[in-house]
Amino acid sequence: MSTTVKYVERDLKVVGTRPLRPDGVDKVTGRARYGADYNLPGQLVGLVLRSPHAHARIKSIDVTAAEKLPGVKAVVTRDDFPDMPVEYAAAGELTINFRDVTRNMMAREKVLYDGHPVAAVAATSESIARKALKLMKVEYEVLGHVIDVRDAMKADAPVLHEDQFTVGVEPKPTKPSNVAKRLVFGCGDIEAGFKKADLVIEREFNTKPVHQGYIEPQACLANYTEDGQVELWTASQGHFTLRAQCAKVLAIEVSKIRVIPTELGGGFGGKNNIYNEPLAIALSRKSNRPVKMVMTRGEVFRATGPTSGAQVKVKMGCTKDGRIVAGEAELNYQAGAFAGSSVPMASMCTFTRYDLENVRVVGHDITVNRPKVAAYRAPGAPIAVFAVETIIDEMAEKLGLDPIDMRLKNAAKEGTQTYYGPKLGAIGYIDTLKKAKEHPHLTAPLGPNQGRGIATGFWFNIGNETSTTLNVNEDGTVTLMIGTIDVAGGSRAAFAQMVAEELGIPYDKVRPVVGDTSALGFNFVTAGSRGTFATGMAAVICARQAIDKLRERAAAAWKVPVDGVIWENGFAKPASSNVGDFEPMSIAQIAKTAGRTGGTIAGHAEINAQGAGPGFGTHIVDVEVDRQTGAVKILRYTVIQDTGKAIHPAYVEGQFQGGAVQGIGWALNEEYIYNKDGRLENPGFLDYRVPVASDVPMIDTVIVEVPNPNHPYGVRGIGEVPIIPPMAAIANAIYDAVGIRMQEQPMSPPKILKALETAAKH
Amino acid sequence: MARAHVTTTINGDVVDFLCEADQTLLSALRDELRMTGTKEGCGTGDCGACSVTIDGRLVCSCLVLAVEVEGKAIDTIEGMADGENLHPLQKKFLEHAALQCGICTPGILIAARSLLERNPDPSETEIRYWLAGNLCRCTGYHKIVEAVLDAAREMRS
Amino acid sequence: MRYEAPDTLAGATAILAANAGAKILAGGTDLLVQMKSDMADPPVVVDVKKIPELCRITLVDGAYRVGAAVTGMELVEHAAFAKTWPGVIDGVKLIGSVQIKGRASMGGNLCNASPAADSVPALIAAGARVEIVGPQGKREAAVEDIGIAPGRTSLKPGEMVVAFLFPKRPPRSGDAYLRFTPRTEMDIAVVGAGISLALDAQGTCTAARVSLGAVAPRALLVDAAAKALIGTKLDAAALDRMAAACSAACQPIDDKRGTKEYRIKVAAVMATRAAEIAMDRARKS
Amino acid sequence: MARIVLASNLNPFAGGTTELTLEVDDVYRLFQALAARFPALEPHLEHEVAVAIDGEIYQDVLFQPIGPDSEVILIQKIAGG
Repeated sequence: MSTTVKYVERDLKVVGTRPLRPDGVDKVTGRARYGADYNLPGQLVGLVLRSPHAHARIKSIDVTAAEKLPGVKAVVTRDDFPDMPVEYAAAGELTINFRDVTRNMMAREKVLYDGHPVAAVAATSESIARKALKLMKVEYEVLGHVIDVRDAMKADAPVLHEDQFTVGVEPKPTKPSNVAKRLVFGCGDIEAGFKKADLVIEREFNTKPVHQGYIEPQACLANYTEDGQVELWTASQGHFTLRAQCAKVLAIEVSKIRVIPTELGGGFGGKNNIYNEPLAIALSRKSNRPVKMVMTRGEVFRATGPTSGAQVKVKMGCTKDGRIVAGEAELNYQAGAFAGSSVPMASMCTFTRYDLENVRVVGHDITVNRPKVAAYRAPGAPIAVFAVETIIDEMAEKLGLDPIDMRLKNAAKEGTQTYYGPKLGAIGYIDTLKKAKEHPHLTAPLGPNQGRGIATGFWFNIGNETSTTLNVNEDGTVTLMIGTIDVAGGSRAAFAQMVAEELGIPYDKVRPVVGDTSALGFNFVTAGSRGTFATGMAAVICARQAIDKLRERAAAAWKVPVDGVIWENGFAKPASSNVGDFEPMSIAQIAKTAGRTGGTIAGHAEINAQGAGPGFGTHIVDVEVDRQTGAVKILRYTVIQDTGKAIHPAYVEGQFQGGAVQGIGWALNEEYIYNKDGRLENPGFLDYRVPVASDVPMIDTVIVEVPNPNHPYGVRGIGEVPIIPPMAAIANAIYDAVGIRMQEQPMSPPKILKALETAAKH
Repeated sequence: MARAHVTTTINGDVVDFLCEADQTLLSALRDELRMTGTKEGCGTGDCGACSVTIDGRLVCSCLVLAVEVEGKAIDTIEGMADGENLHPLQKKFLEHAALQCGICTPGILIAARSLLERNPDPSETEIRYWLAGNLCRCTGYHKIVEAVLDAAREMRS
Repeated sequence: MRYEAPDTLAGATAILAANAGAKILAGGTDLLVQMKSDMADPPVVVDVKKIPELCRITLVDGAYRVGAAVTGMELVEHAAFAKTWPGVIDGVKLIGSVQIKGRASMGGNLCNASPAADSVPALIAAGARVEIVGPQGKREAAVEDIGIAPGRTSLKPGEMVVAFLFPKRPPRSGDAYLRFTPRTEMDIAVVGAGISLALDAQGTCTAARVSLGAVAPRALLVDAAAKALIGTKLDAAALDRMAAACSAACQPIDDKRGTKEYRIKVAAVMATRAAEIAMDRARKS
Repeated sequence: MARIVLASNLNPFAGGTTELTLEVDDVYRLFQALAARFPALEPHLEHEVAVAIDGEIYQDVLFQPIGPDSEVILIQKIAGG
């Protein structure tokens, strides 16, 4: 069964206010402990030997010299891990295949990208571990490699996986291919749709992979004891899924692994998967010592998941009055070394902001010699939306329509049939467009070489498996044990607010704590913008259970039926004067004697939350283009998004602002640069250019609240949508400023300058 | 190789530790002294998470050798609050929701304090350029800049 | 690795002479990164920050002498120097973040011999010279003669740069440095241009030096660009000739930070804009 | 009989079938029936497929009831970063 708690409108005291976050003081004083901040007595330092090649067969691995080095306590290679059959499980982004997972964490037959792990060592110091890596001898047979999807799709391309045949093609192919999967989504009759069109625009767009760029490199500490128990401290977005993955690839029973989540120094989708964790456990098992492994920034860039780079071809048709009659797209997404890109998600949100009769989207999931991609905030959507929102801008311009009016004319609303299946429920897309039209940003004057662009985004959002426990302590304060990681957005504050609201007690009487894997039942990763929605729902269920028990205790004390007791503002009260004249009992009064009136008052929720409300946003951006250097400056930026309900508006704004700035980085300067040998040229923050404070302006925010009917407070996920529109919005603003349509990301100065020169020649 | 003995002052306390000659100050703080409030984000001076001050000068502790700080005075995030009284910047960061994941926060607070010591009334632009060496991937910087402006205002009055 | 921190020039040169492969540690912002990435593995690191001559800023007869290990922030905060050599400060200000400048020095920026070093074109334009000590005693050299290729200098084994010697500033003179990077900060120059010039009372340019960074294996002193300015009123035509000379002087490479074609074009843009700032400063000085 | 619609990405695994009617009262039985009829679809049902029952999306909810007149659309499972 699934669980949904319906929205009921009511007056709110705590929800919607801006209290200090529970983890705040620890974070401003340096007390908060992240993955690399944990240490155990006797711990060893673990390091990884990585492939220098983009694609090579491993002929032999000789670690004997490394093992003999004094201070080296354990070395592991592919031989230390069981091979895995093809078996799928859910991780952050779609599904993972354990056969690939075990090969990604430690190469087996072949190395498939620069940075692919080949061996790992645990030693008494970092310098000894570094020396040990240099003593390892790996013999490679270097193979031809392929970095770009366009090359990977060619008939004569080097093939990464000889056993990979394109799924989704009939008849089943007989030749292995880098195209792992072909997906088709659609509705209506695309050819008939284009026949109705007065204007058809077809364009190709190409983007590079970008990295989540979290500031905390992956870090973990594993302690394998002689009785086969494992303790693992690690910074991830989901300690339960991490436990499941480690148990699987190490063939250890789930109950023997206890994962203690640390504070997470950013994830954005990039910390749903195992990398060093199983290696640290294996090294600890072999050395009988705790092993700590912290990635360098270079390792983070070379070997953890960026998002896909892609080739996207979009063709759209509309009538003279701006009604879109057909939308067709081909999405060719990099999966990295193993199948499983975000192309299914991207295919489903390419056109989903619009109510379209005729749609066809073909997606290809393509393996290339790059690190396996991971989720990154609205996985895949920004790329496809870059294409579609740019073409809509061009259509509006050619038809002489206002770009917001054109979107309003086609906008999805409640009841709109999506091309991937269901109809949309209550959504706030039109509301965000209308707010954009009213916003003073839209009419502010622009100077020479300045331009304004708008674009919109949609994300599904999810709920899923969630366990939460609430205990009313003996003094009437409340401890809320949650199992979804606070991935940064302040979700602990939001949970405490919802529980305080339910119980009618002050916010600071509720202490939310993220429990380890032994404290709660399974929780799915904090991804898909599900945290505040799903755990919020679970926390409300817990609180309501506790309220029922509080009422029962008061009823017993007053010797009245439970129905005769109501819960109001933190007190049990008689439901009416008919029940009797009793002094209201506070939560503290009831809690004080709870041990003697039946035991601790608690609430539990072990649910599979459903009914996540889709999120929509509209962005407005002003840019200035330097015609002589091609540099683009962001002058002004406004994010308008439907949140359902902003439980803690300051952290909602924070999500909007942070997502927008990540999108700005993606649009302008972030990219993976590979050389001709398939080696990553910019694995550091100096040349992988995430925006710095002086690169961006203040980011204005407008919160729209169209409640999600399937959440007690109307919450929708909000974290994904803000990264979707920036690329397209900025491209549209660049066009408005200097008349060039950018179809390549990043829209970096050399590309802009070239486009300006090409335009000047024509 | 014999480890070097270093005596220094950290957050006002005289502290001594042993380190290897090529060990960084960041590593000495975190691994020898277990002062883990100072964070490592890149190890190459590009992110600012490891910011500390040495004799009042803002630096990346990942690009300082631990042996270099003999006789110097180091200030880290652990010394920013005065007992249980948070520094105005710390308070304003909390009030303005100027932190999310928090991994960059210690470095940004140290850098922001260093700015306000030199310039008690910085403009938005001055704050943005001063903090350009401190990457934050969560907030988009908006609320950080607001918090610094507000803290500066409060500290001036 | 051994760490040495001599407090005299003689002590430092003796250690350098006795240890082949020894590296000088000033700010360490390049050296430590190289050591961490296994690009450098020196047997001895010589910390020169305890040597007084390397850490002082002095003014003698109106001419500045800046120790090679003076940190970027010390120089930026030296109001009088900044007023005299704003272009040098433009360059120094761009050496990384405040944190990096809290350690990094012009000596290190020069001797690391990156063609993209931000202070170097400004120093070359300023006509700065360096004082060098080594096993053969002291010598002087022009800044433009130090870096010869990426990572390589003309310094002989055991030699080290002690200080930068700036010329006396004539009246009606100004300098400027501008670089192009995709980000506003925390970036390596794709192109850098430093210009220093002097005007006579009528506003005619009497002297000029133009230097470009990141467009060749070493920072360039572009005489042809300077000649295009000297004797003119710095009118648009003169600036165009100067810009063309800059583009012509470029011998860039394609790399992850920029293409040849882009560097050649933007060199002209940066030089023109730097010249306009330098002109403005000269007229106001 | 519930009306079962296969989103276009799943058609290839069901021999091109886009729509059918089935006598099933929950998702578990629906998946069983589909696996029996379309063996190629079976491996996709467990980890890649969500259902929309009368417009509401359900993921990983085997015992969700399906009414006799329900419309059930099989769709790609959804996640995020």
